[in-house]
Amino acid sequence: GAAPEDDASGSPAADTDFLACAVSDEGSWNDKSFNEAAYGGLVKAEDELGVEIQGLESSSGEDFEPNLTAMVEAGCDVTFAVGFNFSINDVMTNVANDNPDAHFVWIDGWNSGETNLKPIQYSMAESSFLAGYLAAAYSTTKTVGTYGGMDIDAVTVFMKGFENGAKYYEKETGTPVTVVGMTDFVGDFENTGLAKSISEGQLTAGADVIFPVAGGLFTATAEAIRESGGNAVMLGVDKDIAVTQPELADITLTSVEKRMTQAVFDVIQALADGEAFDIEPYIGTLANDGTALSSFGEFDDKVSDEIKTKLDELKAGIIDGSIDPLAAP
Amino acid sequence: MSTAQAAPQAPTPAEAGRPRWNDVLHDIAAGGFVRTIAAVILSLAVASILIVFTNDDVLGTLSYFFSRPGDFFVAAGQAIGNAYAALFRGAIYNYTATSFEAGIRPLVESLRFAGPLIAAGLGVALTFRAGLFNIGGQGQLVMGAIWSAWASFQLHLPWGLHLIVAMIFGFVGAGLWAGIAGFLKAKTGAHEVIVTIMMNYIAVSLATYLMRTPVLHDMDGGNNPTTRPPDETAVFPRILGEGFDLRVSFILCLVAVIVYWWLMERSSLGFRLRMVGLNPDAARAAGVNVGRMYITAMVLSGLFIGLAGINQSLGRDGNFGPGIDSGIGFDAITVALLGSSTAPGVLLAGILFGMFRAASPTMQLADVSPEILGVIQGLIVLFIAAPPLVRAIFRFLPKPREVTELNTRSKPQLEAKEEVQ
Amino acid sequence: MSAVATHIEPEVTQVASLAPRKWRTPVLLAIVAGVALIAFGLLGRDEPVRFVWSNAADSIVLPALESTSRLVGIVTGLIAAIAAGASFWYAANRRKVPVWIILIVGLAFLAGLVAWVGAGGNVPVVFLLTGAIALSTPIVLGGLAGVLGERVGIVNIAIEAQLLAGAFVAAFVASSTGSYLVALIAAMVAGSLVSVILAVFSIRYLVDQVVVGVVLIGLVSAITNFLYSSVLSQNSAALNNPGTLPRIAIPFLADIPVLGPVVFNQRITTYLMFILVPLVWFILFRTKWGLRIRALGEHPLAADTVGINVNRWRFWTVSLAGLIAGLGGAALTIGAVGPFVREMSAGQGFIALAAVILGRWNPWGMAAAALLFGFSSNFRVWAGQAGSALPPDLIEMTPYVVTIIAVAVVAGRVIGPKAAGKPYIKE
Amino acid sequence: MKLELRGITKRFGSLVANDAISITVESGQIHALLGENGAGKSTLMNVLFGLYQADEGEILLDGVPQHFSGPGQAMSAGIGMVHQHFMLIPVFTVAENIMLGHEPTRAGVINLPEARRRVREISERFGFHIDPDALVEDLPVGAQQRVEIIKALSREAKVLVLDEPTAVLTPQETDELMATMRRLAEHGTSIVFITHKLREVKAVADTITVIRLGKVVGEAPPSASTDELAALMVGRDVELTVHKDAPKLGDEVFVVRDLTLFSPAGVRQLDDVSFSIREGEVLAIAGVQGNGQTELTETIVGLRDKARGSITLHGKELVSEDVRHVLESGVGFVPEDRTVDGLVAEFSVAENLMIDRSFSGPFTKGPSIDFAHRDRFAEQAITDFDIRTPSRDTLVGRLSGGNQQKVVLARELGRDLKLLVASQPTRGVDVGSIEFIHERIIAVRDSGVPVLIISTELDEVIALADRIAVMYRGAIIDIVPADTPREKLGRLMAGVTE
Ligand SMILES: Nc1ncnc2c1ncn2[C@@H]1O[C@H](COP(=O)(O)OP(=O)(O)OP(=O)(O)O)[C@@H](O)[C@H]1O
Ligand SMILES: Nc1ncnc2c1ncn2[C@@H]1O[C@H](COP(=O)(O)OP(=O)(O)OP(=O)(O)O)[C@@H](O)[C@H]1O
Ligand SMILES: [Mg+2]
Ligand SMILES: [Mg+2]
Repeated sequence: GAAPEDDASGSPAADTDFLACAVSDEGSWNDKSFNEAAYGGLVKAEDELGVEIQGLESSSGEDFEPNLTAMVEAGCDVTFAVGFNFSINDVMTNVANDNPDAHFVWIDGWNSGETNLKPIQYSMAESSFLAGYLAAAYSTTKTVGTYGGMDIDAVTVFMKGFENGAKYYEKETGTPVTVVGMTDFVGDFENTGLAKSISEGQLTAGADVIFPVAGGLFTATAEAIRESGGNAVMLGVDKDIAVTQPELADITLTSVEKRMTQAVFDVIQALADGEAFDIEPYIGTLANDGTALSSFGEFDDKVSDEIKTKLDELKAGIIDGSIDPLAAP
Repeated sequence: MSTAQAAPQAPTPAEAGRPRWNDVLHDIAAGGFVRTIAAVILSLAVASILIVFTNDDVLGTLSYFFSRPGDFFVAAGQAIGNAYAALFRGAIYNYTATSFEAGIRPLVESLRFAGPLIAAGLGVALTFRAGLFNIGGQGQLVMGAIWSAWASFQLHLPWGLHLIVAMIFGFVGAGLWAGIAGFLKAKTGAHEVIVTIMMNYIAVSLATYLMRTPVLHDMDGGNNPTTRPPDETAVFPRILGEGFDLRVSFILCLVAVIVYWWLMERSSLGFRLRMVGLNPDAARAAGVNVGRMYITAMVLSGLFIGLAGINQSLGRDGNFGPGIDSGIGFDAITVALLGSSTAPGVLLAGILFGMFRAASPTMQLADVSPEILGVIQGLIVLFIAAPPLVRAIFRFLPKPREVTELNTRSKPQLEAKEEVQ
Repeated sequence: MSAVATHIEPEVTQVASLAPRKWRTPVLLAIVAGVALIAFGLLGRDEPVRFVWSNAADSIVLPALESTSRLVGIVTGLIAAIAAGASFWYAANRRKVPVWIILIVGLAFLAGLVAWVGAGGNVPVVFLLTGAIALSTPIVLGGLAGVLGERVGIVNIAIEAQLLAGAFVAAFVASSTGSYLVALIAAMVAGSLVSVILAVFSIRYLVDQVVVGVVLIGLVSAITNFLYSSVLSQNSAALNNPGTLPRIAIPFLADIPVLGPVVFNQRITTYLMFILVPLVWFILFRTKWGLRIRALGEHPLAADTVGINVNRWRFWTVSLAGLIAGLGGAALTIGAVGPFVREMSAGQGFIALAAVILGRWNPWGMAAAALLFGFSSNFRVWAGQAGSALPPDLIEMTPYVVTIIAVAVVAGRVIGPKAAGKPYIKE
Repeated sequence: MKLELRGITKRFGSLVANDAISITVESGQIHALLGENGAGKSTLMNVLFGLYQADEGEILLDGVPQHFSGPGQAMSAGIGMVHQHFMLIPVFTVAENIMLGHEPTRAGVINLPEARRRVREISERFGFHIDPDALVEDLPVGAQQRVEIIKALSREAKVLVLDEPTAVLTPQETDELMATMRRLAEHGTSIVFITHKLREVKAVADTITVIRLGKVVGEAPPSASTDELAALMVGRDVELTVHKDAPKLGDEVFVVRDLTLFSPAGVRQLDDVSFSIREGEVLAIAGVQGNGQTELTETIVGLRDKARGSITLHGKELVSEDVRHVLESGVGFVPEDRTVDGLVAEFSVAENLMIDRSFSGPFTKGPSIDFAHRDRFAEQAITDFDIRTPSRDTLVGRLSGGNQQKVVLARELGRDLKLLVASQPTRGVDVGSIEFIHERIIAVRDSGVPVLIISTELDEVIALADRIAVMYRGAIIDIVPADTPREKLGRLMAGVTE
């Protein structure tokens, strides 16, 4: 079977062990991005803590509720729901209220009064802001590009932070920076051809740093960059692409990490250790390292110390609130 | 006297009226029922192989197969047993549940999923009968859903009336959307396959756009494209109480089956639709306006699919997003084909597909990945649709009493092709 | 008497002076020209626009054409209007409006539109055209399989499945063997395998061709998803990292401005497309195999009565056509972006199906339809980037709306191979 | 080449189409096969040609047993066949149709000039005039039939099967074809000739075999009288001439004035056609196929909607009406090709008997169909018109051609008529049924209905008509009395007006 069902030996009756479960967004655990990052936390917990894990993939929004209910019936000690989409039709709220004894963690979600629902949220604009600044600083053409898979908050928050970061650079240095692609969306997370065309369009428009916020479609951008033959680079999202896709390390400047793997793992570890379930929202920020820029990898020596220092300053500014990554500078 | 019955043993007209029992039995055995069962058995057999060889436990035993082959067979048996037990538990009756109510929930869930599949399947089936191929289920469903949704929260009407008005909106939206393809076909000859494919994409984009604007969206509720939740007065009530999510819309889907049956088998309009589907030239010569029938067929198809969309939008208390179709529009094609475009066939095929959808979580928990489930579904359809193959494997099944015609149509098309550049 | 009578030839082609004139095409052209002249020209924005023909790195750099969008709109609008006027002359004389006139109006309209959208910025001509070809390559290759299939009487709904299978296999084989040649062959075999299933079930087991097609789409997408999850993504660096086929620049030709980068600096998949479209056309319409294939799609019984083995021919034609569709799949991965992504065919098989019909089951027509689709997809990308006022959700519709307009206005009533979709059963 | 069929049996399900049929055709002989519709003639020939596999029996050529698993093998053994239903591909040119299966090629590329040359050569040799580059679908049916014949001849068959080749030919064409057959026979070709026209059989055949109910019921020399042959075929005595009384003419109720029609391609198909028919009168239109008859009938019923001129029935203008309203105003229409325009093959007999009355009237009950009425009507029609069908629920596509034709007639005559338009009413129908159909048409006339008959069959025209109009190139060039000599009619059909 696929990795998700690794230890699903079909008898979820084992109450003695801790059972951690997750239900995917409309997508698979191997989306190279969002779902994969979350599921990674379960796998890590299985490897390191020896807990049992169980995953259910949803093929459409209609599957959310049955999948969550199935997890409750399977006796999961905690169930992760991955993605804001669980808000549609109030699925998360209803399932949580209907099963007061079960424990749920909702990634990118929120708590509207449920007693058994812990939200995990991320301030992705913070790290994207840094990425935007870095991109603008790194760019020789002073044109940077970004595009999204779909025009949804979970995507546009990255793009917005990125744009603001780049504009911050412009304001600070007085060098005009062009951000292209704020309205570029593929329309799905599958059409590699279109994603490549969008990337090529941005390269043609002079962009030499591209920030694709489109799940697995970054491979299309990578190819567009390679084909252009220039020195353009891209930025990853969710996971550190330079690590997960080592073959792309040479064009990946850095990645805007959404460290769900760790957050998920931490929740499981706490519960498995016998701590009580709490509904305190976990908010991943630059401050708590829930989100961050990856290391620069192969680009470490191409990013000047000056910029690195500047990024640290900005980070501090964001943490202390003096810079609002969501406000245009 | 002259006679056309070349065979002396052919029945005279008088005795032909009465069915003969051996023929009836023969037809049952050769036709639908036994063969369908055989096809399901066959596909489950093939599926078992897939389940065994994608199961991690089983694969684990393969590494030492030659030292302890027994393990393999035990594990394989377990994998298959678990998978089908899960199928049964997930789609029909959960025997591990503590109460009957919980036990029967899977069956209710199957029916809940089946409802829109049946309605949309009928819509696609109708176009097949009229000689058209409506691939546009997705777009029509989305239109039915957003039009009814609009009425469900933008209009504020008393209980009962509101639901009916919202439904009418849904029917109008889906019917009009489908009608465009019929209209273009009738007036310009545009091939409905192209138009409906394109209209799917357009419908989703349009719906997404509207789900960002105040038309459908609650502008205080974030920027993700969603509708607003319907007013309570416009939501289908539950049939079996709060414990089950089966709603009155399911009954409407069953009513749709009867309506479809009446329309296609009994009504004169259905007679004309079928006539156009089988021989448009003869239909035209018999006074039927073929173009008008194409429009009618598409609009009617849109109404059935619209019911599926209404079921999706008003069969819930909350909002929805552009993914509301969730594959129903496409599965409807398979349902229609599997049900050979007849009312009872579509009903059964819809329920079968509903069961697969309902069983997906339990099957996944039993280590059958959703992809394998998809493969099993495909195999069942293929085997049911391939009587000669099933007969070749189960040799005891009799051949149907089919005769085939060597009929050719040599006359050029009645309507001279318009040359267009 | 009989001497007289046997020489009667019922005359069907007498041209009468009273035959009605047909104004449909000229009127349509006039409308198009009018829109171009008024919307892009007279009412257009008067902002500078630069048509950029070359990259700075090209060996021959053409200077960019600088003008204002309104001027371009007026000039192209006038050109279109003159051509449309000429079409009225043809109609008035009861002659068919020649294709080149339609082409002129279409291209003039396009140029005006592009200048209108690009007002205030650059029009990257090479990007627009290269992207169009790149986006249409898988569609054209899939469409060729569709054309061949329907011509021989087998409706192939499963182009989507063939593209997906080819894409998967090409990425996987190229990554694991390191050989693009092997990968291309494997992708073609994969596409053909899908065809073989289609052929066997529809010919041998008489399953409705559309049913098999629909089922195959489901099956192949399930199988590739499964293998992607359980195999490729476990070790993507080794198993899903094929890179892309090298670009082959044809000496000298590749240096021609605009045409060079668009046509003569492509990958083998694209060159194969350039070769296969005319080749398939030639086979269909100039060789005996083509004659037989077309006969089978129109009237298989008639073909049978002259000794053509209907089902054998159908089987082989469809199976070989599958090779081309598999190549189309390879064009998605190693011919474009490299790695495989779940369901990356993203409906392009259906677009190919539409192109087959829009192109009237003719390889050239199909390729033109696919190119139109590719161009409008790419156009919407550029229009979005050039700062169109429309919201992205609506811009996304462009290629689909264009296709509907094309089929409704231009293509009109099309009648495909009559026997397509029907199994051949003798007894 | 000598052909022997020994004990051929062919079953379709429980139906025995050929029951141990044995026939011998000597080298150079023209052997006629007679038999009513559905007797099994075409089936037998399809077995010979390898399209069907016999359940029992064997085929011998010059004494050597043959096994044909497909037409390809039959053809290479020297058998050629002109099929009852055209085996032509409408969208192909004449040359393409003729060369299909044995294309002249260079490295697989078709040698078109060579193919054209072959077509011209054969058509000249046999006195046909066919443009090799014409599209078959643009050709009139008669010309298509000639293409079929050229196709068979081009393979230089030693045994030639002609299954009702004369059904759509003019008398002159038929004469020409029979001369061709004789010429071929003289060169040693054995010919099996199937027709329903006894006159032709007597004119050309060397021997005659009669088949009934799938069995050989007798052989006869060509000298046998037509009455004898008819009786042998049908199993009873048949009346071969139509008895009709002098017409009781009423008012001129059906009037066509200055009717002109252009095809979408701008070709003039009807040229100022004017005529009128009185109550109780049969006007028959004679003419070579393709001279506008099809267009005329289709314009009358509203299938062609861009005609200029006027058509009135009892004073009501029909030109701008759609088909439905034309039919509802009492026009009965028998289309020339029943399989295309007259019947829905996959509908049952009962359903086909109501296809043009589904909007309102006795077959409907509100929005629903009145099934009781439909079935009653069907039973009545089956009895009245002697439709040979296992049941009213049998699919029409499974009936023999003659019985299919009876279904169309039963439908069109089975209601109150104000005008009957019948095109080729007896095409492909056996003598017994022709007699019956003609009687029915005359009965309609005698009930005071104007009748318009279009037929390429001069016998039929002469038998039914009270007046004869001759069409040539879309125009009516003359309207003559019914007793006009055949020769004069033949000249008129060729466009010769004195
Ligand atoms: N020739 C035709 N072919 C197909 N449908 C038709 C035709 N004529 C009418 N209909 C449709 O059948 C339905 C019922 O028709 P009804 O008998 O009420 O028409 P009607 O009022 O007689 O029509 P009209 O006004 O065109 O004469 C209507 O939906 C109408 O559109
Ligand atoms: N493919 C078939 N399947 C089933 N029954 C068939 C098939 N072909 C012919 N028959 C039946 O076999 C019988 C003989 O048909 P056949 O076509 O040989 O008649 P025929 O003598 O040629 O008649 P006609 O003069 O009308 O052409 C008929 O009852 C016909 O319905
Ligand atoms: Mg016959
Ligand atoms: Mg009326």
